[in-house]
Parts: sequence; C-alpha cells; structure tokens
Amino acid sequence: MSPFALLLGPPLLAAVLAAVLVPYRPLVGWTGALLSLSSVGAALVFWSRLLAGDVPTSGPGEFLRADALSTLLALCVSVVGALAAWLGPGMGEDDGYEPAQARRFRIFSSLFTFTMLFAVTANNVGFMWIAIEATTITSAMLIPLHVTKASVEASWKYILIGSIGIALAFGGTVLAYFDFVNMAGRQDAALHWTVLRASAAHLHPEVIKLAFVFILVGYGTKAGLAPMHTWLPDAHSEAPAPLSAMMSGVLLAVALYAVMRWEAVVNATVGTGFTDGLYITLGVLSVAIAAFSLVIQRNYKRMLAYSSIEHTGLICVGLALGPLGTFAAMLHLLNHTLAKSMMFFLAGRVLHRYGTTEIARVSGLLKVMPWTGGLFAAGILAVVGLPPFGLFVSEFALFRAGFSVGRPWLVALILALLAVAFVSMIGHLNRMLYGVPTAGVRTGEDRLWPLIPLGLCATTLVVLGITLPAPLETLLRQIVAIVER
Amino acid sequence: MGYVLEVAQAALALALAPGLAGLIRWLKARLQNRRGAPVWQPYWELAKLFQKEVVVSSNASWLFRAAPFIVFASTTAVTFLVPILAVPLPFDGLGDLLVVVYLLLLSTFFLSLGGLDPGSPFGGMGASREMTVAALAEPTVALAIFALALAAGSTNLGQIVARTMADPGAFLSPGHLLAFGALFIVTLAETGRLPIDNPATHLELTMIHEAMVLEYSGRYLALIEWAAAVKLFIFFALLGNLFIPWGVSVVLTPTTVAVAVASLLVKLVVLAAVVAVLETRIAKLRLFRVPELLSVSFVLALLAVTSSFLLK
Amino acid sequence: MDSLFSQLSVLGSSLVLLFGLILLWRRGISAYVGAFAAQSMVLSAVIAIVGYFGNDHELYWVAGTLFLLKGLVIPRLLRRMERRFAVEREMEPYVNTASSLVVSGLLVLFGYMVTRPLVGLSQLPTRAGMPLAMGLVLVSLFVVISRKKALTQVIGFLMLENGLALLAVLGTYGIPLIVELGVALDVLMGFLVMQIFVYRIHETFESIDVEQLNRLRY
Amino acid sequence: MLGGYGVGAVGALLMPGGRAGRGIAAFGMVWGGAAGLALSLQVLLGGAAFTLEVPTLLSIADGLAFRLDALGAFFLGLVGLLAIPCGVYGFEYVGAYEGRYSLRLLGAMLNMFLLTMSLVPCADNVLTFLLMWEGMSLTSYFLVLTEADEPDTIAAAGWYLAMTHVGLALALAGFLILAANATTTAFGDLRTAAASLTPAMRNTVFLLALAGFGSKAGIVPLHVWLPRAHPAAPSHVSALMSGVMIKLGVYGLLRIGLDLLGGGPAWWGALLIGLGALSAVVGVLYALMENDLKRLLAYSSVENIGLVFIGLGAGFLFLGLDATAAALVAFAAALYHALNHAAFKSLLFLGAGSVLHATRTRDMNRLGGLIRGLPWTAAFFLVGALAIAGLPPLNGFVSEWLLFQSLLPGIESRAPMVAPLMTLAVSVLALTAGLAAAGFVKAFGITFLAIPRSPAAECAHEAPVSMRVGMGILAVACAVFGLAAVVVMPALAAALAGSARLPVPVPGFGSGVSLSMPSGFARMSPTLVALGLILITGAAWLVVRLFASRWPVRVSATWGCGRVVQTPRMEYTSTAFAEPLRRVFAELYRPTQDLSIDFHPESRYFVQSIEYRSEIVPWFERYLYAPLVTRVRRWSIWVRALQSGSAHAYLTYLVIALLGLLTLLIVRPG
Repeated sequence: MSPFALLLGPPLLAAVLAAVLVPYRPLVGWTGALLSLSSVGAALVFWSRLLAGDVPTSGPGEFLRADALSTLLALCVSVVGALAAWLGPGMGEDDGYEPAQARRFRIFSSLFTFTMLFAVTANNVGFMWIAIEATTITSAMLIPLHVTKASVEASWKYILIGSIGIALAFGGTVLAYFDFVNMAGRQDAALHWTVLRASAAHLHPEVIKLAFVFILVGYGTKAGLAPMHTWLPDAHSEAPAPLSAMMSGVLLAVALYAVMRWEAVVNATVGTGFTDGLYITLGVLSVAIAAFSLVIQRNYKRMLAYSSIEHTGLICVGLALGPLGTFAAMLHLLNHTLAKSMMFFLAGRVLHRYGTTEIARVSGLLKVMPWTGGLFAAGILAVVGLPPFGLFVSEFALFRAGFSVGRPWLVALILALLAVAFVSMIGHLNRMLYGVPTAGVRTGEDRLWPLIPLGLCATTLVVLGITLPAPLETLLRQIVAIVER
Repeated sequence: MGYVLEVAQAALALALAPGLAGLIRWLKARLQNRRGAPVWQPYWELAKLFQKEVVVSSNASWLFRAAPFIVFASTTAVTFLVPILAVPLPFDGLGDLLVVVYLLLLSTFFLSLGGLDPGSPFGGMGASREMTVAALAEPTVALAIFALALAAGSTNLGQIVARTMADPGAFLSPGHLLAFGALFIVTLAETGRLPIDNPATHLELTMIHEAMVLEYSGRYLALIEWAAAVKLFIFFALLGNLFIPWGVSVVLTPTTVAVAVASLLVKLVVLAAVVAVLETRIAKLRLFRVPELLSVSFVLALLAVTSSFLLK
Repeated sequence: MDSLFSQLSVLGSSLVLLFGLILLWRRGISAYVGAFAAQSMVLSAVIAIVGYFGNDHELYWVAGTLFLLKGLVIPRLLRRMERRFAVEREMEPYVNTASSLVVSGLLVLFGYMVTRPLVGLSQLPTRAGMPLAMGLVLVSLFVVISRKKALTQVIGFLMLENGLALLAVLGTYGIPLIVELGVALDVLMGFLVMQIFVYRIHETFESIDVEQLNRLRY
Repeated sequence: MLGGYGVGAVGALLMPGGRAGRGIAAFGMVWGGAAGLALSLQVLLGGAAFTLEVPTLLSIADGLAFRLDALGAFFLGLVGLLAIPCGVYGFEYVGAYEGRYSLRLLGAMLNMFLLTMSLVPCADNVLTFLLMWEGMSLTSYFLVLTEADEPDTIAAAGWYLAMTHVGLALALAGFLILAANATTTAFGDLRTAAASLTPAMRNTVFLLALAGFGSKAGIVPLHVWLPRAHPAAPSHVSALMSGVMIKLGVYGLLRIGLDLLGGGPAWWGALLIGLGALSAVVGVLYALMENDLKRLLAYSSVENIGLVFIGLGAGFLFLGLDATAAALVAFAAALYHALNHAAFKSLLFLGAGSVLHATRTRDMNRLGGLIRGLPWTAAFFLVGALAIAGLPPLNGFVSEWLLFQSLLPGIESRAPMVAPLMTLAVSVLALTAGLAAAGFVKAFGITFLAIPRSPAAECAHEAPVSMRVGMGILAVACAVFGLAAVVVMPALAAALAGSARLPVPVPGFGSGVSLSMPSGFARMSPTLVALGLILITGAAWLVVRLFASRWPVRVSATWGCGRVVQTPRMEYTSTAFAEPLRRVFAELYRPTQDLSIDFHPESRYFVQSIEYRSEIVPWFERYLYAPLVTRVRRWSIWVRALQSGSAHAYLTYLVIALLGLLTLLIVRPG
C-alpha cells in the first residue's frame, strides 16, 4: 500500500461511494470526511520521508513523484480537502442544501481533490496538464450548485476562460516537448519533469522562452494572475463556500505549482533573468488591480477573492526575489492557503445567517455570532498581514529579500499597494463587525463544532507567526533548492 | 547680611508700590490740570479695603478665596529675585529672568481663574482677554530676555546687571535699546496701562484687568490691588536696573545702599512721568488692534536678538 | 519522398486553417458546425499521413479517435443543440466580417513571426506547416473574443484544440500516446460540461447571447 | 514584568465579568508596571544592559532578541511609571462599562498593550521590534474600539490603524535598507552596516524613520489620527496612549537616528526643529478652539510632542555641528520634557475621564461648576493644568526652562542657518507656552468653575476612590519631577551618553537643590522657588488674618449689573473664551460664522432663538488627506471598470496579455 495509493485513493473512493448511493444519506458525507483524513496522513508520510532525505516515487518509470514542492502542495490540498469534506454540505444537519445537491457536491468535490492531488504528484508534465484541466471541469460543475442567474453566469465565464487558458498551457507544453524532441529525439519518458529538468541545459533558449510565455499565460489564468484574473471574483463569490475555499485556497496554489515546475526548467536553460522579469510584471499588476478593486467593494466574498489575487501576485513577486524570496513566497503560500480557506468557510457561515453578501447589510456581526465574528476578524487581520499571524512574518521575509536583492523601489511600491488594501479591508471589516445587528437576524451561535477545525487553522497561523518549526524550514529549503538551482 | 538686605529690598518694594501707582495717577491728573488725589491715596484705599466687609458670590468655590493669596505671593516672590538695590544677592541663584516671567504668568493664570469663578460674563470677558494679551506677549518677553542674556552671557539677573555695569558701552548698543523698547511695550500690556487697557475706567466692555477683579471685595480686593501695584513696580525696576544699572550697589556698605535707594527712586519717578505723559497723549487701542502693537514689540525683540549676535 | 510528405502536410494544415476562417466569414451556426466537422476530418487525415510517412503506427490510433470524436460525435451534438435553440443567425458580432478577416490575416502573419525560431530549429519535413497551426490557434482565439453566441465560442474553443493538436503533430510527430488519449478525453469532457452550461444559460436567460451575462460587476 | 502583564491578561480573559475580573486586570497592570519600573531603574542606574535571546521563536529572522540598554530603559520606565496609576484608575472607571462592553476583552487587551509597549524598547532585532510595534498598535486599536457603539469611534479607529500601518510600512522600509547589506537583522549588525551606507542612503533611512515614527508620535502632517483616536478610547487608555505610546515614536527615531545611524548632517536637526515648531503651533492653536475636553488634550499632546521634537532637533543640529556637549544637553532636555509630559498629560486625561464618568459628556459647553461635585478631581486637574502650562513650581516649567536653556547656545553659534532657526524655535516655544496657559485656563475654568451649564453637570458626584488614588499618584509625580530635576537630568544624559559621539563623562546638572546648565549659563532652583511661594502665601494669609477686619464673609449673588437673575446661559462658554484668539489667528483658522436668529412672531424686537455656528478650517484633513483619498478612490473606480462583467472583455485582456508577451519576445530576443 504505497503512500501514493494512500494519498490518491480516498478521494476516488469517496466520489465512487457518493455516486453509487443514489438516495443521498449523511453516511456518505461522514465516510468522505474520514477518508479525507487518510490523504492528510499520506502527505505527512511523504513529509517525513523527505526529512529522511529520500524522494518517494512509484508507478512505472517514476510516473508519480513527490519531491518537496509537491509534498507541500499535497499537504495544502489534502488539508483543505479534509476541511471541505468535514464542513461541506450533506453532513446530516440542515445547511440549506437538498440531498441531491449534497450528493452532487460530494461527488465533484472529492473528484476535485483527487485531480489536484494527482496534478501535484504527477511527474509527467502532460498528465499534470490533464489533471489541471480536469480540476477546471470538476470545479465548474460545482459552481452552479444553487442555480441562479449569477451562478450560471459565473460558471460560464469560469469554464470558458479556464479552458482557453489551459489550452494555451497545452500549447506551451507542446512547444517545450518540440524543443526536447529536436534536442534528444522522441522518447516515451520525454515529458517527465525529471528528464526535462536534467537535460534543460541543452534546450534551445528561444523556443523554451516561447513555451514559457504560453505556459505562464495559461497556468497564470488558473492562478488568477492579472490580467487573466477576471473570472476569479465572479467564480468565488457565486460558488458555495466550501468550493470557493478550496478554489481560492489551493487551486491557485496548484496552478502556481505548475508554473514553478516549468520555471525550474526555464531557469536552468536561460537563467533567472527572464522569469524574474515576467513574474514581477504580472505580480505587481495583480497586487495593484486587487488593491484598488478592494477600495470600494460592496461584497465581502468578492473582497476575499480580490485579496486572493493580491496574495497570489505577492507570491509571484516573491518568486522573483532570489532564494530568500522563494523561501518567503512558499511560506506565504502555506499561510495564505490556511488563512483564505478559513475565511471562506466563515464567510459561508455569515452568508448562511445573514442571507446576503452585501457588506452594507451585514452589521453587528460580533453581537450576532460572537465566535464566528471573532474568527472572521482574526482571519481578516491575518490576511492583511498583522503580527500575531504567519502572513506578517512571511511578508517581512519577502520585503527583506526584496531589499537584499537590491530592488528597494519594487518593495516600496508593493508596500504602498498593500497599505491601500489594508486600509480598505479594515474599513469593510469594521462596518461588518460593529454597529447595531441587522434587523431580523437571529442572534446566537448554532452548530459550534465546525468552528473547531477553523479555530485550529487560526492557531496554526498564530504558531507560524510566532515561530518557524524546523521540519517546515527544511522542507522550504529543499523547495528553494529545487527551483533556484 | 545679604539675607537681611534681601528682605529689606522686598519690604521696600511692597511699601513703595502703591505709592508708585498713586504717583502716576497724580501726575496724570496734574497733566490734565486737575488737582488729582494725593500720591499716598492708594495707601488709604488699601487700609480701607482691609477693614471692609468681604462679599463673596454664591457660585464661587474655594479657588476664588485662594486666588488672591497666590497672586500676591507669586508677585512678592518676584521682588526677591529682581535686583532692586544690590546685585550679588544670595537669592540670585534661585531664579533667572525666565523664572520671573513665568511667576508673573502664574499670577495672571490664577487671576483669570478667580475672574471666571463667580460666573459673571464680565469676569469671563476679562479673563479671556487677559490671557490673550498675556499669551501674545510671551514670545516678545522671551526674545527680549535672550537678547539681554546673549550680551551678558547668562540669563541670571545679577550677572546681566553686573555685566552691563562693567562696560558702559553696552548700554548704547542697538540690542539693548531695542530690547528696552520691546520690554517697555510689554510692561504696558502686562500691567494693563493705557494703550491696551484703561486702568481708570469701570466701563464693563472696555476693561481687561478690572473686569477680572469685579467680584472681589474687602481684603481680597486689597491683596489683588496691592499685587497689581507691586507688579507695576517690578516692571519699572526691571526696566530701570537692567538697562540703566548705575546706582545699583555692588559692594554692600551703608552709603552704597543709600545711593542705590536714591537712584532707584529717581528712576521710578522718571519712568512714572514717562508713562503718565504717554497715557495722557494716546487713547486706548481697540482690543483687536492690540495684537498689532504686540507684534511691533515682537519685531523689536527679534531685531534685538539678531543685532546682539551679529555684533558679537 | 520527403518533399511529397512535406507538401501534403502543408496542404493539409492550410486546409485546416482555411476551414477555421469560415467561422469569421459566414454568419449561420450550422455553417460553423459544418466547417468544424470538415476541419477535424482533414486534421485526422494529416495525422494519418504523418503516421504513414513517419512510420509511427500509433498515430493511426490517434487519427482514428480524433476522426470519430471530433469528426462525428461532437458535430452531431452541436447540431442537436443548434436545433434545440433554433437560433439561425449569429447576431451582429463585435467586429464586422471584413475587418475580422483582415485581423485574422494579421494574426496568421503574427503566427509566422512567432514560430520563426521553431521552423529554424526543426529538421522534420513537416516543419513548414507549424506557422499555419500557430495561425489557427490565434484565429480561434480571435473567434472566441469577437463572436457573441455561446455556441460559437464553444466551437472556437474546439478549433483552438484542433490547432494545438496540429501543432503537436507537425512539430513532434505527436506527443506520447497515453498523453494524447488523455488530452482527447479531457477535450471531450470539457465540451460536455460546456454543453450542459449552454443548455443552462438557455434555460435561465432564454437566449445564448453571452452579452446578457454581465450582471456580475466590480 | 512579563509575569505581571501575563497574569493580568490571562486573568482578565478567564475571570467572569464583575469586580473580580476587573480586579485581576488592574492587579496585573500594577504588578507588571512595578516590575517594568524596577527593571528600568536597575538598568538606568546600574548601567548593565539586560539581554534575553530566544532563537527558536521567529527563527526566520534571527530569533526573538531583547537587549535593554539605557535608552530603552528610560522608555520602559515611562511605561511602568504610567501603568501603575492607570491600572489603579482603570479598576473603577471600567465599572461603568459593566453591561455594555465586554470587560474581559478590555482587561486582556490592556495588559497585552502594556506588555507589547514595554517590550518595544527592549527589542534588539528588526523583526522583534516590528512584531512588538505592530502588536502595540493592534492592541491599542482594539482598546480604541471598546466603545464601539459611539458613532465616530469606528471611523476614528479606522483612521488610527491606517495611519499606524502606513507608519509601520515606512519604518520597515527604513530598517530593511539598513539590514540590506547586514548579515543578520540584529541591531548590532545594523550599527556596523550603517557605517558603510552611502550618505544618500543614510538620509533616506532617516527620512523614512522620521515619517514612520513621526506618524506614531503625532508630528503635524501625520497627526490627524491623534485627535480622533484618543477621545474615542476609554480615558485610562488614552492616558496611556498620550502619555507613553507617542513617546515610543520618539524612541524609534532616537534608536535609528542616534543609535544606529550615529547622527547625521546638520539639516536633520533643522528639519526636526521645523516640524516640531509647526506641530507645537498647530497643536496649541487647534487645542484652543476645541470644545471637547479630550480632543483638547489630544491636540495639546501634538503641541508637547512638537516641543520634544524641537529639543531633539536642537540635539541633532548640534551633533551635526560637532557641539556634542550642547547636543547631549538638548537630547536630555527633550527626554525630560517627554517624561514630564507623560506625567501631567495622563493626569489630565484621567481627570477628563472622571469628568466623563460623572457627567457622561465631554462637551465643555455643557459642563461647569464641577468643582463642587468633584473637588478632588478639580484639584488634580488644576495641578495638571498648572504643569502643562509650564508654571513655576511644577515639572512642566522645569522642562520648558531646560528646553529654553538648551536652545540658547545655538543662538551664539557661527554656522549660518543656526541662529535664525534657534530664534524661531525660542519664539515658538514661548508662544506655545503662553497659548497653552490660555488654553488650560479655558479648559479648567469652563469645566470646573462657575455655574453648571447642564443638569448632568449639576448633580455630578465625585469619582470613586481608586480613580482618585490613580490621579493622586500622578499629581505627586508631577510635583516630584519638578523638584527632582537635579537627579533626573544626569540619569537621562547618562542614558544617551554612549551613542553617536555624545561625550561619555556626563556633565553635572548642578548640585544639591539648585539646577544649573552644564555650560554654567544659568542657574535656577525649583525647590527653593516652591518653598518661597509657600512661605510667602502663608505669611500673607497670617498677616491678613491678624490685621484684616473681623467681619464674617457674607455670601450673596454675583453682581449682575442691574440684572436680577443669574442663569448659566449668561456665562462665558468655551467658544466665547477662545473667541479673541480665533479673531487674532483668523488667518490660520479662516473661521466661518453664520448666525440665524428667528424673531418672536409678534414683534421684531424680541428674539425667540439665536443659533451661532462657526467652523474653523481643518487644514491638514482638507488639503492633504482629502485629495489623497479622492485620488485613490478615482483610481479604484477606474480599475473597477476593468471588471465590467462582459466575458468578451475578460477574454480580450487574456489575449492582449499573450500577444503582448509574444511581441516582447520577438522584439527583444535577448
């Protein structure tokens, strides 16, 4: 029972179970949730194997491979998948979803987790592309869970822009393969990342750069980098909370993972200058567009979506700031995944209670739901980068990298943009938390147990804010070694 | 020996002060060819006031009763610091010119509070105008002090007088003259003399100093009037001894002390005459023209300071 | 031998590009479906030729699946959808026919400039067709942008896939078989999902005009 | 110290509401404060730097490192000094919040606030410093938000957090430029790295630090949050914020400017003096016009910080001109004024707090005559008012005297620009002293004296015991610091001596009772002046009692100039009191006045009601911040248009990005 089976098996099993049991019963939900824990366990096993120094692989010719980068992503995906499984609809209580919708959610959310896990562990670049295309399809099916004009529109835009973007990424993969074929002739293992990485030095610089442009625009669309980010606010604000948590928390990270895989190859061929330039342009553009879109935002789910664009842009800029920058960017990726998924689950609870995503019509949250409100406030403070939480430390490391690499003006610009985002988000938060509770809203917390896992997320964020555990540090160092070498 | 002289000097100041006020009043009357009350009239007034019954407003608090004592105390404290008769006084190390100015500001502070306490509009009006004038006069006083201090090398009064006595040429230096002019205008403002405030009138809307003490009566009024007179005396003594220090005894012998007293009297009479002539010649300024006068004095002080370090 | 092979491949890819241009020229959706079906068939023919001349027999399988999938199944589904919505003419597109043809010409030219290093590097006889494939990719992108009907956008997306498949075949005699099959499956799945969404748009918006989908702002 | 605040915070969180919870919180503060004070005195006098390294925490940037040297010890002592009275005061004051706001949160946040504030001066590497700094801002943000039901509290808190965050970003940039070529981010390495910085970089670091820490200190262009946040916070919190937190801005500037960069060119000092003078004048002028008691105190904090910055500026100026002895004296005078300001400003805020506690209103036009209802508070407020106006026996006067004397040598110096600058500084110092005196006559007189102007003021009752004790401690502190100048000044000078070429053998500040400038320029003895004042008052009282008449004091109505009844509406209100000064400084205020009189229906000669409304121009808000906010809003509207809703537009962006990058590739193959 190799760890890969332990990682990839459970989501598949959950999907099949949900599909088979036609009259949906909460039993399916609970089994799905329990199974998801085993994939988290598998990710931890990979982590421990990595600490011991060997890179676990399995399948014919190293088909599946879990090095440091994929283990980090696998961990993120499995954790958020577990959260979605535990907090998603169909766990027995009345959470506003009919059994049919719950069944559909169970099937496709498990498939969604499976495709992301597969994308992250596939060594073959082609299969990575296929898996990411599959994530688009499975998640697109879930956006219109409640069929409304808005969710249909959001899902159409998501699927259209997503597929076009992914097709361009396929173009990039083909071009890279073309480059490899011309250099070393056709081989079956040609599309394996390890092979590409090893022979990267001999690839033709012109072609690989062209390929990387296609890949960056393609996977950048999935990662929500500006100017290809336009689908993200619509999709995340219309999707059900667990799905938008998975998408915003992890799907963006998986897309960035794909870009980083290719960045490793291109850096080996052409040196970091080319990729840094692209990263900084797209990153700064994303932070700018997101920051200014936050100023007069009326919908708190869209606010969170724009903040995801901002943080993805920040990670992108981080990747362009040398080894320390990549270290900080990866730490920021982990922190952001935790914070953003927690925030979307809480937003789901607020939406469930208030019935509206309008910031203006949500007030007195602290009085209506003290615990959810408290966690919501903590989450927003974490997302804008205030101290006790991990994002403050990773942003600090990022800025330090920026200065030591000798790009003070870039960091100054980023600081200014972050300040704009900070002021607007704190303003929106205050409007929601305080004041007289909106009329007709029942006060008092119900179903407290979902807050426990979210509270756990918050505490891990605080722990990451205070200290950097040694195993995590070694993992991040290995990632830096992979990408920067 | 020095302490005895110090106490004597303070006693002399307290004694002469009402006389000085009476002298100015008498001189003004003569200039307006009126007979005018005799010079020692204020003494009778003080004696009468001490005997009269004290009426206190029902709205007033304990501060109303304590204010006169603090005003009187802070003014008399200044008489110990100012070089009226002799220069190397033991108390000289106690406080310099800044302490003198701020003690006077303390007395104005409490006088305004006393004016506000009974809650009558006149007290409020007087207090607010008094504080405005005092606040605007502050920068002039500070710069005038610094002009003198630069010339003398220290802000301590004893040293300033000693240094100006040492080289007579200093008296005619532009810094000194400009500082004298600035301080003279401030004296008129602080003691409520004519161009800023008319001491003789009781017309509610025009008076500043009188409006604050409207509510006081009996022995409290006596104390405040006495303190006001002493304040006038101090300013004249400052003007006299700082700028024309001759006659202030340096070595303490009975003869030099007598000479000091004589020269002090002469200076006071001359200054009183100047003020009396000035008060008969010019009319009272409108309250909101007073800041212009004070800014003139500020410019004078500024020129004094600039000239003192340009020439150095 | 090679010259025949390269001429045939260039002829095939230029035919594929020409079918792509029909989308810009004609107005009716049925014409689009027909053009797409024809394009897929020519593409599978090109793959077969490459398989024959490059004596790589796996390509026959690829050509077969592509012909079956994109030549027959998808056009039939498209026609069923078209009958269902009974919408004959593509409304006034954002860019009128004349200028869109000019733009597509420019895009093909741009495709040539972009693929210049590719053609220079490759020694395969079929390298001459690659710029045409890149041109098709860019033209189909332009179709998706300029046409208003959701159905047309789906067809544009499918043409984009065709362009990329052509590029892959011409440049590298086809990517490994497993990956190729995976890609084909993904494209089919993608199309099915899009089909579901088009039906749903039709239900909720009573028309498949993407222009009405602009409620989500800011 | 950590134990103290820790117990307070945890206790407040766990303990249920009611007296016990408040008790634990107050106890934690007092214990923490005392421990902090003890630690700082031990370091300040003992001279041994106290270090604590925790490498595991924050291991991403060289671990959590604390090192308390003399400069840090002074500010730690400041926190400890104020924690004790505010803790005692807070015990009762918070009682009023019993039902409305969560006491547990308030207690815990207050203790955390004090903990982070005490740790800021001890931090020894960049990340620890920033962590504590932002922690301090965050906890104080929550404290400002305790009274969230008040209408403008949320806006005030929003302004506050935004300004502090911008300040942090600037300071962060300054630190990181320093840390760019240093191996680790510890302050020791920064010191060595700073030496190798180019002068241009040193100037940018200084300017960034000035902007960053200036916004926390409340220097004029960045002061707008202060008059909003302080009144919104509970009084003992605003006492702590005004007393200590803004001083940490001064600490930050000293740490970077003096310690890490080791002084710089003379224009640094000139800039500081200019800003300080501007803050002092603007602060006092706006304080004069305020009718809200706590806003008046907040603006006067801006003024006093301006005075402190004038002292700092003089220090940096002399350092630039290598007159190190004069520089040390100027720095010591500035720190001493900061210490005194902490004492009397927090006393005044606590006084305002007990007025608010008694009458539930801060508007001076509705107060009055409180001296009867709150005799103790009135007495303490009077002491505070005397101290802040800089009047003789108390500490305000002594520190202003020292500031005057420290500016004096500047006037004589030969350097071209120094003399006029010093003259400007002296005249600003004097003007603000005078205006402050006028302002606090108004504050004290209108609030406490005369006839109560509203029923709430009429039946006001005295503050509970613990509030009075809190104020009492601070009043005593004001008196003691006034008299103990001779002891305190050398300790302050020793705190600064080590860094940046300041002379190590600390000059004497006079002996025994009399305080004298080290340059022997002037001597003054605060103790003897106070003694003299008391003696003479006693003597005068004795003389009057002996010789004056035996008549008992008769109490009757105030003289009404013919008027029969004396109503509170006839009194001078605070706007009326400040009206002459508004007219004098009309250029700055540009007051708008509109008077609406509606006459009695029957005849034009009788008036039913008169409404007088006058506003003054809030310069900085209107001409600096408003355009900034509108420009950001305009850009955001422009960016928002990008998300226009049409799928075609979105796809066009994608294609444009692709084509753009491809053309980039073609055009510039390199």
